[in-house]
Amino acid sequence: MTRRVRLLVMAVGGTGLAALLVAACFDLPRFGGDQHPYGDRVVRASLARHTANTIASVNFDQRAFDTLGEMSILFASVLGTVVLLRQTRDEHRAAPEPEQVALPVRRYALLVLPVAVLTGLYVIAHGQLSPGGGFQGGVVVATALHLLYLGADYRALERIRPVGSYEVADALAASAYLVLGLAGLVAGTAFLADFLPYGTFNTLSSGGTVPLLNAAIGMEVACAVVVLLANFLDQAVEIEKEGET
Amino acid sequence: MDDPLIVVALLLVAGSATAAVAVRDPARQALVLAVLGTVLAVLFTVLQAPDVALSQLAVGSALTPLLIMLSVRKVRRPKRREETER
Amino acid sequence: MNGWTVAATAALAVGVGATVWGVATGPLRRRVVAQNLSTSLACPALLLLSEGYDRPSYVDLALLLALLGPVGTLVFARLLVEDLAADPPRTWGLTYAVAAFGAAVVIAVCVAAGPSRALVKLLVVGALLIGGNLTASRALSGGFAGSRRG
Amino acid sequence: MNRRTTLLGAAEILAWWAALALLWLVFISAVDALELVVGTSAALVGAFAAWGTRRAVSGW
Repeated sequence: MTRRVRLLVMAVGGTGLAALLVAACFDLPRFGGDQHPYGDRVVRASLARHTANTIASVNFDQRAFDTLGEMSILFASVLGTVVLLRQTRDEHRAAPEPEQVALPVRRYALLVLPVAVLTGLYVIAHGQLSPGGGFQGGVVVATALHLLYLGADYRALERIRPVGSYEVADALAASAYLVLGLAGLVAGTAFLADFLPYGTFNTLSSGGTVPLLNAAIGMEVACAVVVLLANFLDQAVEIEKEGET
Repeated sequence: MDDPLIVVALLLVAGSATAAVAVRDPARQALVLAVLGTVLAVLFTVLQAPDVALSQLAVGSALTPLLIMLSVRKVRRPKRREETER
Repeated sequence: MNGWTVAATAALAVGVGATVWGVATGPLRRRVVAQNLSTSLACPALLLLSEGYDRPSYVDLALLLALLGPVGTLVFARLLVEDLAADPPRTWGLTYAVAAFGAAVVIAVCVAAGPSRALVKLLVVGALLIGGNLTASRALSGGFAGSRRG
Repeated sequence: MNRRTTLLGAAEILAWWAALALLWLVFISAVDALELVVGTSAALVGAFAAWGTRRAVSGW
């Protein structure tokens, strides 16, 4: 298998793929027209299941299997970061020193942190009603925790953020999403199907499993981002090579 | 139709994206990326995609800059250490 | 293109456009101020859009930007403290002007929204926006003087 | 942790809880029973976060 033969095989495969893609593009509906076959079906399905936010219905109900893939991609990437950014044998951990931060900045951080946590939870909880959802709300909650690092110092953040329990919570949330999917099987419908009662439209309990999957994703994203930032912060602030003091 | 709004948003995104490429220093690039994130969120809002805009806001305004700046600090630290008296 | 979207277009074109130019060129102190002002101008624009499109759910976008925008600027203020120590940014005039613009937009949208819970929500967004803007510029001009190891 | 600090801590958590629950009421568009339940529990989480951060900053 010389290089040239490998290139030839790649060229044949590539042209086949290109031909199929071009053929598929010609059958797509016209851009900018008023006739949207996919959009109409999605909106009809999401309204049938009393989910006000169509995107949340697509994410967590009609294509929940793709969201399972997205979640495991995030989980695997954070896992990769934990492995790569671990403290190697020739590195030592220097305790972070307390920092002097201007009083207004510290007071702002301590005031806005709970508000940001509440806003994140609000965005997660109303994922299927208004724009938002598990992913966005999870990131907001995780960023809110790090206001403490910005407002005070890394020592304070490490006190209230035990990384171990966040890793466990990350794994728990990921498996919660799976268990919710399996519950669909147990209930006699399909994997990740929306088997719960759909509730009344535009209320918090509408959409069957959509809010529950939203909550699972929200917790998973929040914990994953906290673990991700923990490893970045450890490397940037604490861990040093042997040579450095 | 609100075409002028869409045109302005697209021009802003084009401008900040080119700036993000043109700026070479990582720290300054992180600043331009933060502004690019905000402007992209405005473009998604103008194109009536609030969920995408919310995702861009949540990630692009505080998380991405923090990740980039921490990496820049980690990479630049040994060099900076010789300059200071440590 | 009702009045609100025209105002939003103007705010975006003039305000955010200037910040994009400010963040791409010039000394570091001007770039960090431009980044801070970009979020403090984009948030009122989002409020104007939510009123112009008559979609109250877009206020969540402005709420999130008012909350996380200043956090992004705090990140830069915190991690660029050595580079900014040389000549800290001193543009209080511009910051106050942008804060005043934000307040004007919030008041205008509140008047349009009428007395209701949405009005209180807009006031919360306004408070977060102006408080965040001023705190972030305070942090930029020497808020983290003491911290050396980041 | 003598009685006085626990009392102060509890009062602080209650204050934050009430404030954040009020904020939740401001955020939501329609008020119904489930919203109130979810709101108060989210506000409790926020209150504990606030209490934890204040203690972490002031140093145990």
